[in-house]
Amino acid sequence: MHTSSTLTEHTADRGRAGHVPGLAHHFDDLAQQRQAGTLGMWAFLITEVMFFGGMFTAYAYYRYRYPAAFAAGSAHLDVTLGTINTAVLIGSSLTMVLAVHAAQLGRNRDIVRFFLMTIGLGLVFLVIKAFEYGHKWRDHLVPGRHFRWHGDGGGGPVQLFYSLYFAMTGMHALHMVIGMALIGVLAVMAGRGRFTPQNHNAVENIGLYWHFVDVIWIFLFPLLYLLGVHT
Amino acid sequence: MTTLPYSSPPTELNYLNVRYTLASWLLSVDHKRIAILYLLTITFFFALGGIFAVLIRMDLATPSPDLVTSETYNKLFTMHGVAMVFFFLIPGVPAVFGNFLVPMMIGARDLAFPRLNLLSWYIFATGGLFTLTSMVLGGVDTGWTFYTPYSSTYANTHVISAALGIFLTGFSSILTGLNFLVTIHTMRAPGMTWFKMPLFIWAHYATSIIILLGTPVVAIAIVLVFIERVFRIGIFDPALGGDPILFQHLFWFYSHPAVYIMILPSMGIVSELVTCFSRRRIFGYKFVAMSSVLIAVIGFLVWGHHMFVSGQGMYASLVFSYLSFFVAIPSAVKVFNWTATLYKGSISYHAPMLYVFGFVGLFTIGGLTGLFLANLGLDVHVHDTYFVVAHFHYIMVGGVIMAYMGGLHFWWPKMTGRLYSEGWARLGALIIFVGFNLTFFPQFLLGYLGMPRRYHYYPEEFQVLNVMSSAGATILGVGYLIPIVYLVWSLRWGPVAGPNPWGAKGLEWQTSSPPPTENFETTPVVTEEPYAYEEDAEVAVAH
Amino acid sequence: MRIPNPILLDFRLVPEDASTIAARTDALYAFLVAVAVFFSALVFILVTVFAVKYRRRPGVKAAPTGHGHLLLEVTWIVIPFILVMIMFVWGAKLFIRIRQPPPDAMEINVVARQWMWKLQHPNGRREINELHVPAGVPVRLRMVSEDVIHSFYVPAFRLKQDVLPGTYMSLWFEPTKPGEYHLFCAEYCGMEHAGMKGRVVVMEPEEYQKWLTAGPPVQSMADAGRELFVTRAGCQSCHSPTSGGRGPDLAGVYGRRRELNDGRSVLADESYLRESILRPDSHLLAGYGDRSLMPPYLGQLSEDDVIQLIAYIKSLPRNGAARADAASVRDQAPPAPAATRPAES
Amino acid sequence: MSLRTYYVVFGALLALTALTTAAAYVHVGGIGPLPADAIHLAIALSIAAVKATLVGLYFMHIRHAGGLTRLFAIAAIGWLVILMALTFADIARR
Ligand code: HEA
Ligand code: HEA
Ligand code: HEC
Ligand code: CUA
Ligand SMILES: [Cu+2]
Repeated sequence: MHTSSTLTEHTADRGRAGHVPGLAHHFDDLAQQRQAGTLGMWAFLITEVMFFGGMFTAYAYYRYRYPAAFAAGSAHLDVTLGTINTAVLIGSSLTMVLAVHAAQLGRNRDIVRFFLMTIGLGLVFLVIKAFEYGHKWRDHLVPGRHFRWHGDGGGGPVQLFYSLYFAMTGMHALHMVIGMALIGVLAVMAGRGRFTPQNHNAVENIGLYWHFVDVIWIFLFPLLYLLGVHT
Repeated sequence: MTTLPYSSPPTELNYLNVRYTLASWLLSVDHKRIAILYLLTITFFFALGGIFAVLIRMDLATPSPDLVTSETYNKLFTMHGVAMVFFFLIPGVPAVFGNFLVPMMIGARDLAFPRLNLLSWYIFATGGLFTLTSMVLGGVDTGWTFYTPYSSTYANTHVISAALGIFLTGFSSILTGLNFLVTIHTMRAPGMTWFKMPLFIWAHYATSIIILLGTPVVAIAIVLVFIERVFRIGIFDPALGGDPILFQHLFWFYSHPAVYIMILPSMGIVSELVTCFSRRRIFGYKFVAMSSVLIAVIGFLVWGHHMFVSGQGMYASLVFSYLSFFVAIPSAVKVFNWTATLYKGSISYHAPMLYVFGFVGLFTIGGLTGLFLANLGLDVHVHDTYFVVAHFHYIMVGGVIMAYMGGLHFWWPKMTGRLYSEGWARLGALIIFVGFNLTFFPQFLLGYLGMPRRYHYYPEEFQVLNVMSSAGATILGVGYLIPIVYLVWSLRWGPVAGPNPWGAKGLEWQTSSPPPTENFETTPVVTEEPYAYEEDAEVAVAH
Repeated sequence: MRIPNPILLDFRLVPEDASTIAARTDALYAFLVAVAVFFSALVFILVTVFAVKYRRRPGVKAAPTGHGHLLLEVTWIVIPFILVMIMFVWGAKLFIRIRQPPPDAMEINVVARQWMWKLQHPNGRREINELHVPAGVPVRLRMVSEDVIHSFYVPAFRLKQDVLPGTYMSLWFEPTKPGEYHLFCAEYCGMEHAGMKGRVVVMEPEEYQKWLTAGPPVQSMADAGRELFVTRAGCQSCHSPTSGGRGPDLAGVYGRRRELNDGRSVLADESYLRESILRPDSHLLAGYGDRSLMPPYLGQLSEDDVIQLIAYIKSLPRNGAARADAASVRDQAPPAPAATRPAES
Repeated sequence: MSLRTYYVVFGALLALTALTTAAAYVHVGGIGPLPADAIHLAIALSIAAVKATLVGLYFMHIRHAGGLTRLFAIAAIGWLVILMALTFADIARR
């Protein structure tokens, strides 16, 4: 769903601009260009909120309607792995914000370092997630024909819980993968020393994006994992 | 009307003649060229949707199922709705005129993200190809509303590729909206404060808000149907305890506001045209501007009016009905302000203005019948009948397409540098108006008499009105062919337009026609309010 | 029904009027048409008059607009606003009436499927794509779909209601005029959607009674339900005074509030009974542990079966004591459930 | 914004994560008409909201951003509320 155009728009147009390096031809100055970039990213994040919002609405509805089934389904998720993953993702947000900080100072080497750390933590998250998915598959908890449920709450609604679990975490993971790919591209650009204190819009925008993905997880974690533990 | 002899093409460099290669079009990041790409693409889909419509009307001329099979009929109205809504009317005004004019009207050199703009066209085209694929493979038969569980479980047509296509155009629409929003916020020419913006810009601003906040929700709804269908993972599946009405909520959360994505930009066109052709400042500028924003916001609170008999709770239906009536008020404000703008104007009957007259009248009828539907007790009877079909065609064909045609004629000289034939254009407008009313007015009566929509065959007592409707559709079809002919003709033989054939006031008219790639030689500085027609000494109009 | 006749004299603008709702809907319609005609005419006339009167003439300039006119703006905000509020209240009142069945309405069951209507009268008589009802008697339809969404629509009654899979929908009407009327499926439901139509036959009450009992004798719905309950579905093995109280006594459950084990309390209406049978875990009764002993019947019973079981459960006397056999064993119910069912009284 | 702020926020986020997990294991009874479930949900969502706010304000720099950015963030939340509230107006009162 994401394109690098949002991020590289301004920078890639260089050369056509007259005297200011990195200024696209249709902007008056770097400040305007930067304002547009930031605003564009925020507007995009609004659409992302609504995109996940549809799933959160479905979740809220079915949970409201089948509380027991949702609690029962949730009890089969691994809280330990979920908690670790939350910490990992928060860690990646920290490294990301440090990368942005480095960009503000124009330290391209640091940007690369923190970007790589962010990607690394993202990978850790995905690997853990993959293990969890694997367990679910083994336990016949992946919705569809394969699904078996012998616990409480009734098979149908529990399957709804798992459908939403996979849809939401899957969509979240997809966002991470795309984010990591974009970070990779920007890391290469940083490696070539492309960012300056005046012009590092792309880094800031990928930062916004990554934090947004983190925020989604901050809500997914309690809603999916913690709902079943106290019952 | 003066007909100039064949004249040589303009010699200065403009966005059309800078380069001629196909690649220079397909890889262009110039908003004007992208607008042309969109124009060609959506015209194709309009023709496609129109052909489906003609087949529908031919079949319905008799009560019996004779022309096509039921399965084919169902595919026809589905593909008609999908092509017209998602691939013609939603991109329609914004992607063509918005793309072309938003930067020019605010005095910018391009949209904020030109590459994103091109990308959005590619995504749109890809989405179109997916949907076309599903049509070529045999079609979809779910209705444009894709209600579950029919779409997710029972339909055995090509739902998946159609859904994917719609998902993609939604994404393309998001990119367009995002581009407008950012452009309008950050790139206005010096002096162009918010309340000096043309109303066309206000309309597009409001539209962008709707696109950004609404489209993602239908995207996820479609994704969920998609995975339900592909992986047999039920999210709306009643067999698992899922609720099909949840799908309807998610669908209409977008698709009601989407009707304002269609109408708001065309209201923007009307504001531009009505002032130019009555040589008057718009009446109640701030009210017209703010009503666009209000429509956008209130439009998000009323989606449940499509679900009064769906099993939605009574309490919610009451709330949705109540709120629906509020949307009528800003729409009324617009209609009355346009009318008041005519008062004591200096009105000319050029083709764009004829379309404006058509718009105002037909939108009023369409909108007022919307109130019948928003009315709880009455909707129980007319829901899912031809009354609804008539309502929305009055607004979408009688309203949006009228304004679209008006805009096309108005900005044709700007886009192509040529004047079209005014006489033919007036004739075309007239035929369209007559054909339109004959096609769709009888459908109001049919609807109240109880003829359900999406019916391939029907009881005989409905035939008279159906025949009238089918006859009207023929006239309407001819009406749409006429402009295609003379507009194409004008490309080569039309008189040269000059920068400002209408003596219009928008910034887009202060540059040559067709405009140069960078739009303006120097960034314009805005000092006047928009529509300052009254300061003109005498009117000089080309025709 | 009218003979189809393409002559204009026969041209009707409203369908026949055959229910207590129809005239009300038509009155509301008339009001809306009046408002719509008024405003359309206003706009048409103003536009035409201005267009003609102020058409462009050489040497005549447009008068300046000035900066709007607040009083005018307020006027055309307030007047439509008042009108739409009238519309809302009127429509809402009618809607509430449409949604509230009189308590004594006669009940008929409707099962929709691609592409037919199956109807069953309380005495067990079944019909397909035809519905016979007595004039002057309120009728409530209990409707459910076996597959996709359909919609039960009778234009002459001005009524329609979507019929969903998985939940009961209800629709009530009181026919006023004997005759035959169209029955349509109004929600698109697949290939033969247009063919999913039938007739509603409104009869004089006596004729209806005759019609009901004509034809081969049939088992009433409640009887059929009892048979299922006892034999094929095997509910009896738990829900009977002799089953040792494995399941609750179902007499008088219908229409009561039930306390659930997650702390909620719900009204035991038909949808509740349906859910309890097909998906017992979805609302577990308080006091019966965390998991229902009762097997889910989803997929085992058809919608028709469930409707009959419900008819049976509803036919059980409300007061448990009235049922001789039940009364004698009532105190043998296990103490746990009894103690945690305070709402039952 | 200073590096120190970032580390402090990071620490707070980790602490809140631990807190929310721990809170889920604490046995609470219902309060008044609210069942225990609802209380757990309220606690979990409040903590998540605090975490999201921290990320938004400090990592995403809303604290130092212009009014427009804030407006965007609020609009997103507002529309999500519209979607959920009106959907629940239906399903909670069918
Ligand atoms: C561009 C498209 C468009 C627009 C702008 C509208 C505008 C409106 N629509 Fe429409 N509508 C559709 C497209 C559109 N609609 C479509 C496609 C469907 C069918 C979908 C499907 O099921 O396939 C539909 C269906 C639809 C329904 C559901 C019907 C049903 O399925 O049962 C309802 C119900 O409330 C409704 C209401 C309204 C209202 C109140 C407005 C209002 O915004 C109108 C406001 C305008 C006016 C009121 C006129 C101007 C005012 C005056 C001249 C002043 C006088 C005013 C007063 C007295 C108030 N519409
Ligand atoms: C933008 C939206 C739009 C537009 C423009 C139209 C245009 C038309 N529509 Fe459509 N319609 C819908 C949106 C639209 N419709 C929707 C959303 C539905 C609901 C679908 C559903 O139920 O799922 C619907 C349903 C619908 C029905 C109901 C079907 C049913 O319920 O069974 C009917 C029936 O008469 C109909 C008729 C027409 C007609 C006669 C036109 C005419 O205006 C068309 C006129 C156009 C032409 C005749 C083409 C002109 C010719 C050319 C442009 C040249 C082509 C040639 C070449 C150069 C190659 N439409
Ligand atoms: C194996 C035992 C068993 C069988 C067989 C069984 N039930 Fe039940 N039923 C129970 C138990 C235990 C409960 C209470 C727990 C619950 O709510 O699920 C119950 C609850 C119910 C309720 C909710 C009653 C209330 O008081 O609100 C209904 C209705 C019901 N059953 C109907 C049926 C019908 C109809 C059948 C046959 C088709 C059936 N049951 C078969 C054990 C059974
Ligand atoms: Cu059944 Cu349409
Ligand atoms: Cu709507």
